[in-house]
Amino acid sequence: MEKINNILEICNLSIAYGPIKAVKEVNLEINHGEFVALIGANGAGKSSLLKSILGINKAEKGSIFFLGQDITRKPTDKIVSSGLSLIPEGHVIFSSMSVLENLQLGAYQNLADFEENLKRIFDYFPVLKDRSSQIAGTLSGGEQQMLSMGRALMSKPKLILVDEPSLGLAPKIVTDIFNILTELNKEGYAILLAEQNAKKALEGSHRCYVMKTGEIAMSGFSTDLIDDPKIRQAYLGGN
Amino acid sequence: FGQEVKVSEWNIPFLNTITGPIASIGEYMSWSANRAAEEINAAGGVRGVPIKIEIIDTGVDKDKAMEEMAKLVDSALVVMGPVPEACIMAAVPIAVKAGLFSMVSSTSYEYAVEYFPWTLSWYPITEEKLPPITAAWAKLHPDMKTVVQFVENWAAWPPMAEAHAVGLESAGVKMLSQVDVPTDAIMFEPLVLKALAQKPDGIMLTCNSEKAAKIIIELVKKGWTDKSKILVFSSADDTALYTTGGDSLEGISIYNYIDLNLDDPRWQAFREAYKKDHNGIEPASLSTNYYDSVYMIKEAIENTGVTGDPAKLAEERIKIRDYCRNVKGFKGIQLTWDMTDGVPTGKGTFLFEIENGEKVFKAMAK
Amino acid sequence: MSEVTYYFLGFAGIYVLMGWALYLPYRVGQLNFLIVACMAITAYFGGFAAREWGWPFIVILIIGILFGATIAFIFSLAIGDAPCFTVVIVGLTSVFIVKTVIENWRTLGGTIGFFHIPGPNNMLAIIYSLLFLVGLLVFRIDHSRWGRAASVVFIDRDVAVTLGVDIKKLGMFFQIISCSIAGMAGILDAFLVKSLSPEFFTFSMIGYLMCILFVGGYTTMWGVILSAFFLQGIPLMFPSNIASWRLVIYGALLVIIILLRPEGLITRKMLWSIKIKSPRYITN
Amino acid sequence: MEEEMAILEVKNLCKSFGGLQALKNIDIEIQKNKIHGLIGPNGAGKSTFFNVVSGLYPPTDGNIYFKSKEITNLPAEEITRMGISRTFQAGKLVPNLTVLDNVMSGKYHISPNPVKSFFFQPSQFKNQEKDIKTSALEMLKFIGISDFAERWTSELVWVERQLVQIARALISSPDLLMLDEPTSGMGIDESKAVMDIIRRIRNMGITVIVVSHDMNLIPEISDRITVLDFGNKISEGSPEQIQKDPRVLEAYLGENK
Amino acid sequence: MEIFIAQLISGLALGSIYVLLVTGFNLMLLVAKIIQFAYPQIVVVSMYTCWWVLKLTGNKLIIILAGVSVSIILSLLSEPIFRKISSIEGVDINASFIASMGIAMIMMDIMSHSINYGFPVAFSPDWVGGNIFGYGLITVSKGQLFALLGGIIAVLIFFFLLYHTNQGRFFRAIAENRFAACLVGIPIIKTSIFSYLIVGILGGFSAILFSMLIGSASPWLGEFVALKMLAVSIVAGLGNLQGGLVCGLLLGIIEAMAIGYFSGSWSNVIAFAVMLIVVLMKPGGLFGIKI
Ligand SMILES: Nc1ncnc2c1ncn2[C@@H]1O[C@H](COP(=O)(O)OP(=O)(O)OP(=O)(O)O)[C@@H](O)[C@H]1O
Ligand SMILES: Nc1ncnc2c1ncn2[C@@H]1O[C@H](COP(=O)(O)OP(=O)(O)OP(=O)(O)O)[C@@H](O)[C@H]1O
Ligand SMILES: [Mg+2]
Ligand SMILES: [Mg+2]
Repeated sequence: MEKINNILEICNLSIAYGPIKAVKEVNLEINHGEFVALIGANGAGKSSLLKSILGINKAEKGSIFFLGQDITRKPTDKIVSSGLSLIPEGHVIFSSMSVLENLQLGAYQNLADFEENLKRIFDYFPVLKDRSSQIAGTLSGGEQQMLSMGRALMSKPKLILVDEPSLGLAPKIVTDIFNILTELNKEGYAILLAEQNAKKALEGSHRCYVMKTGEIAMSGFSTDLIDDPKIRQAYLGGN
Repeated sequence: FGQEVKVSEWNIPFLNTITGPIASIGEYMSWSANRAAEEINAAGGVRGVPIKIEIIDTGVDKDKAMEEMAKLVDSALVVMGPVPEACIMAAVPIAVKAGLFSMVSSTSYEYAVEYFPWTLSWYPITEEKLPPITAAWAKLHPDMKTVVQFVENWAAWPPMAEAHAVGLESAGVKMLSQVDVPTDAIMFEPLVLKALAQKPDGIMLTCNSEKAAKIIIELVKKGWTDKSKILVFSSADDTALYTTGGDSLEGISIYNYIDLNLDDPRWQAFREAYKKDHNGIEPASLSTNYYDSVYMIKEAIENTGVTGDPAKLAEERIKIRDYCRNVKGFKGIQLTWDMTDGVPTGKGTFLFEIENGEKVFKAMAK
Repeated sequence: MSEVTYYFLGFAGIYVLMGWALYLPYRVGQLNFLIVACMAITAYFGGFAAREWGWPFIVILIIGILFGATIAFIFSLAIGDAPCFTVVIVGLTSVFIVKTVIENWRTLGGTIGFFHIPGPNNMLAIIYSLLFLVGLLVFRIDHSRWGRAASVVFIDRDVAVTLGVDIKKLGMFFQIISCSIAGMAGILDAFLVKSLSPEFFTFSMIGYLMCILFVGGYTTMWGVILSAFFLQGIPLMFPSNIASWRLVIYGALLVIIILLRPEGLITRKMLWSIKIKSPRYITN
Repeated sequence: MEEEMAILEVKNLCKSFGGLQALKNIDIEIQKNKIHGLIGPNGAGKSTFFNVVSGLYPPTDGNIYFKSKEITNLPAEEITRMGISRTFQAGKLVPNLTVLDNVMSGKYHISPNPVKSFFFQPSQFKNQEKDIKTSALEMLKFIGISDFAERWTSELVWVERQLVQIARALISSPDLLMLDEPTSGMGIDESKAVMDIIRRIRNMGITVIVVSHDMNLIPEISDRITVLDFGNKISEGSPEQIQKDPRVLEAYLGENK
Repeated sequence: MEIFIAQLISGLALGSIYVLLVTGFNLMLLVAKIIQFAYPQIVVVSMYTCWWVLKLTGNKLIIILAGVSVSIILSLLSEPIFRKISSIEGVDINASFIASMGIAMIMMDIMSHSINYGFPVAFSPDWVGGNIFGYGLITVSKGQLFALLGGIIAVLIFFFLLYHTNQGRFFRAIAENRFAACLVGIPIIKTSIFSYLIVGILGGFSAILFSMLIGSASPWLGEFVALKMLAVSIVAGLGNLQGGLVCGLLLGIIEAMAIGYFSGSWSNVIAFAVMLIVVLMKPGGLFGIKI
């Protein structure tokens, strides 16, 4: 009966790029409506893990269950249509298309209430509304990041995987983004957030996994971890 | 000639083009050379030893032709080919340097003459050979006062076109301004329009077979009716003319070097065999050349007592060369002719009209 | 040495030169087919000057190189920093135009061709000493600021500019050197073959050069050497019924290489791993 | 008064893309041998400012002076040669070159011309190459990544790429170094290391302009900070002044009074 | 005047060949960011198929079906090759040029080696069809009309498809950024196979129109037109459909006029020289690059 609570479960997942073992035997689970953070230093393997959930990197070993179904070997489009969405790190956008077209493409799996979704996205990110006919490649770094988020939200996913959303964003926007994520979570979306900014991530999330060189080094409730001296030392900059 | 033959087989290398853009020509050249060899072998070979044609592909690639020729300079008694003009230019100098006689018997005089005496021309000198036949055509059509010539700028065709014009003018025909056919033309309407704008009485086609056929089709579309006043030159008398032209060719004039209906059993056997192996297509104008070449080599070996002894290679190469260059009364499959210092004399040119799909003999020029 | 070896080595050497001529501008991402046009022009110039005016080989060679450089200079004023396919089309159309001009130029033999070019009898020594020199030059360019800058331009022009690279000038340099090499190759070709025909410089030559560059590997200068000898040898290695499919073989090789080893047979990483034996993965 | 000399002077700089004004009448003076912070919300025009100063984009209006010489509308490579180096927000390294070669490629305009040296000074060439290599190695050591020298850049992670970018920009010994978000994507430890590197660069006598969203970094290392918002300069001053400026607090940090 | 009008018509007909080819070629650029240099060869192979089926049966529907399906099959066969070139990070457009050049070499050599002894193949006159309009030398044939209409309609359809429908947006998305396309849940392989299929269909119909317009096919027909197709596409601006239409027709007219009023052996030089000058002055093409 435990299983029913899981929206995502990862068992013994390993990922390798040739000789480099990026992720080693990772176990992770996310419950419905939960906001889970994944923190860790550079190259810890967070991005690799998220990408393999979407089937973009093929897992070497282990399995991934989404809503009780094994999605380890499924193609990405099937995974996306079943309700998963990844906001990747960096600016992954269609740079020669307009902002609006980017958002339209985001609705590939969910064309039904396009207008309504679009309005919601424009509420979250008013800049995008002003820029909606601009060619996406000419947006500023931060604007591109927002576009990338907005596009992922267009498909109304059940679980959102977010990879370093704060990268290159102004503090104000970072705060906004975390507010948006919290709000989305309150609306019932489950969220898995990979983040370097451990402080923000711990503050926003319910539970947290700490990754270190491809392995889960620690996990627990965020409120507990935030007081953990080891965590404070390693990820929150001392006191 | 008391000396004995020192080889168990006469191996005659044939640098041919069986790949690339003119592979279709190479195919029937190989076919006829092999046929000649089979006939000779069936009749007991040459000096009692069978002859073998070794087909070597050069494509239209000069490097390949040179390397293949270079392979032969130490061993071959005589070489047939190369076939494409570019390969002749590149490879024959190597043979010349080594003192090896090469039978480039498909190309026009212009190429062969450059390498005399180490090769021979299969055709008489262009300026002498062609004017009579175009003049003969003009004489058949006394009402033809003006002619437009289509010329494709390729290999030795421009000088041939000039020779055509000389013949026509000598018969009192006025040459209107010539229409150049681009080598890579795919649509012929603009060319035909240019010709028709000059309102000619006759059309002379000096371009490749496929293009000639397409031009004729286009002329018909534009309302040309008097087909016998279209003359196709010999190099275009190739399979592609018929496969492309089809019924539109009915009635046109054509000149070349073989008379399909020649009443000679050897020729008729050749023709039947050729048609059998080529889906019923008639032998092309160039198809007999290497057949004759093989026979000429056979005669040379027999009449000069060549032994094939490697020690006497240089000497015997020269024997063959000198024999072929001045052979007298050579019995070709179509006609009997002489060679004088590498240039044939007494070789005729035939003029035909196509009637009911058959070439009907109209005139001959010697 | 047998005649076959002589011509095989001669052609392979010329194709190595031409391969390098294609390789250099591709360092900045330009496929410069102008080299074939340059080769045709200088070959004809060389043949004509030797036969009609009796000029000595060395003078012809130097003028040929300068000729290539001049043509490239004029064109590169416009396409020094042009994108790849613009350069491609400029090259292709120039080859075509040069070919047509030759075909219609009676003094050069027109479509019939140009025969009996006098000249040095042993071209091999000349070809290979020039090959060595050009090789040194290409090596030096590769291992200099130009080589490194070219790699940056290939990846990102904006970055290159802010490193102080004048992209247009760099492209012009590469095109000029490449066409000079091609000009040299044209002269050598004319004197090796000793006759000329417009049919010698065609589209299939471009295909062949592409094969040489990309099968061998476009990231280092060594791939060209390997594949020029290998590809030139294919028709000699195989029996003639297989060799007659060589265009298919070349085409298939191109496709296979692009699929399996996109950087060609010889890559930088491969050279590096030969040079440095010790394990290079530094784990932190 | 030596101290106060401006190395870069920007007067009334404007840049618009179509209807969008990315920079509006910006005046900035960068003091020599200082670290100048440039902050502002996303899309404020910081990268555009870099692009215009480094010559990638022509300005719509205004003048730029570097070391008292006008560099407005000069080609980018010329500006680099005069001593301005920069990194990119998402700068690309050459994947199939080693880190060392990538860094060496930064030393373009002070290396010899290979063709000229091939023909006229063949013996010197090797030494010159060796010198470049030595200085690249030193640079890697300076940045603290000397054990990367022989790795392929395609294998590096984001943070390592940022460091290589800095090394590449620095090897040409510029007078002014412009860093576009050098610490983005970095953890606390790495940011601290970069902070240290930037300070050491300043100590070498190189003026630095840093764009960053990292509010731990900027106030701590900058001698002076300029804040942009919607292409306007909304504030300028010492870190303390800036952190108290209500406009900055509102527009950038998102703190309401 | 009569001649001029007739030349104009023949120029337009010649131009419509380039338009059809360039449209297919640009389509490949737009849907997959692939330089498909072998595209004309694919068209020629399906012309050969039409010829062969025409010999076997006279049924027009079967001929059209056969021609189109061979073109589709060839287009789909090339898909895995190009898929291999395009990694998740993007497509190496130069690699696609090189690979397709290889494919073109293979197809051309096989045609000249093995099919019909390497002879050109000709279509029967009742397939080609006669003139539907004639006034002196001014004639319009069925093939000319259909090819011109076909070219214009193809440009219109594909322009609409690519820029005004969702499906077209998906195609462009894949060409633009495969990773992002993956993320938004576009089934990459399925969609790109679909896009190759569409290109194949266009190739098949082009083959049928060419067989009526040109009336024959030869192994080297593809090579003759490939260069001009590439040139038109670059002169117009890579990936620019309308530009391709205009420049294709213009090239046809320039060629016809050069032949008509100057010389046939120089007509290509004139056409190429015009394009060379345009490219030298505007390296990005007359109408702008659209990829
Ligand atoms: N495409 C790749 N090829 C080879 N190695 C890779 C590749 N992608 C990632 N790696 C390696 O895998 C390891 C984990 O990388 P990953 O990007 O998942 O880390 P991360 O935790 O997301 O780091 P960051 O905070 O920098 O984003 C790193 O050591 C990296 O070098
Ligand atoms: N080439 C361009 N064409 C059109 N608009 C552009 C172009 N480059 C930048 N912009 C616009 O100019 C504004 C400023 O962009 P810029 O990249 O300078 O911002 P930034 O301050 O660097 O932001 P960030 O911190 O997010 O990187 C943005 O709104 C952007 O959309
Ligand atoms: Mg990551
Ligand atoms: Mg920026």
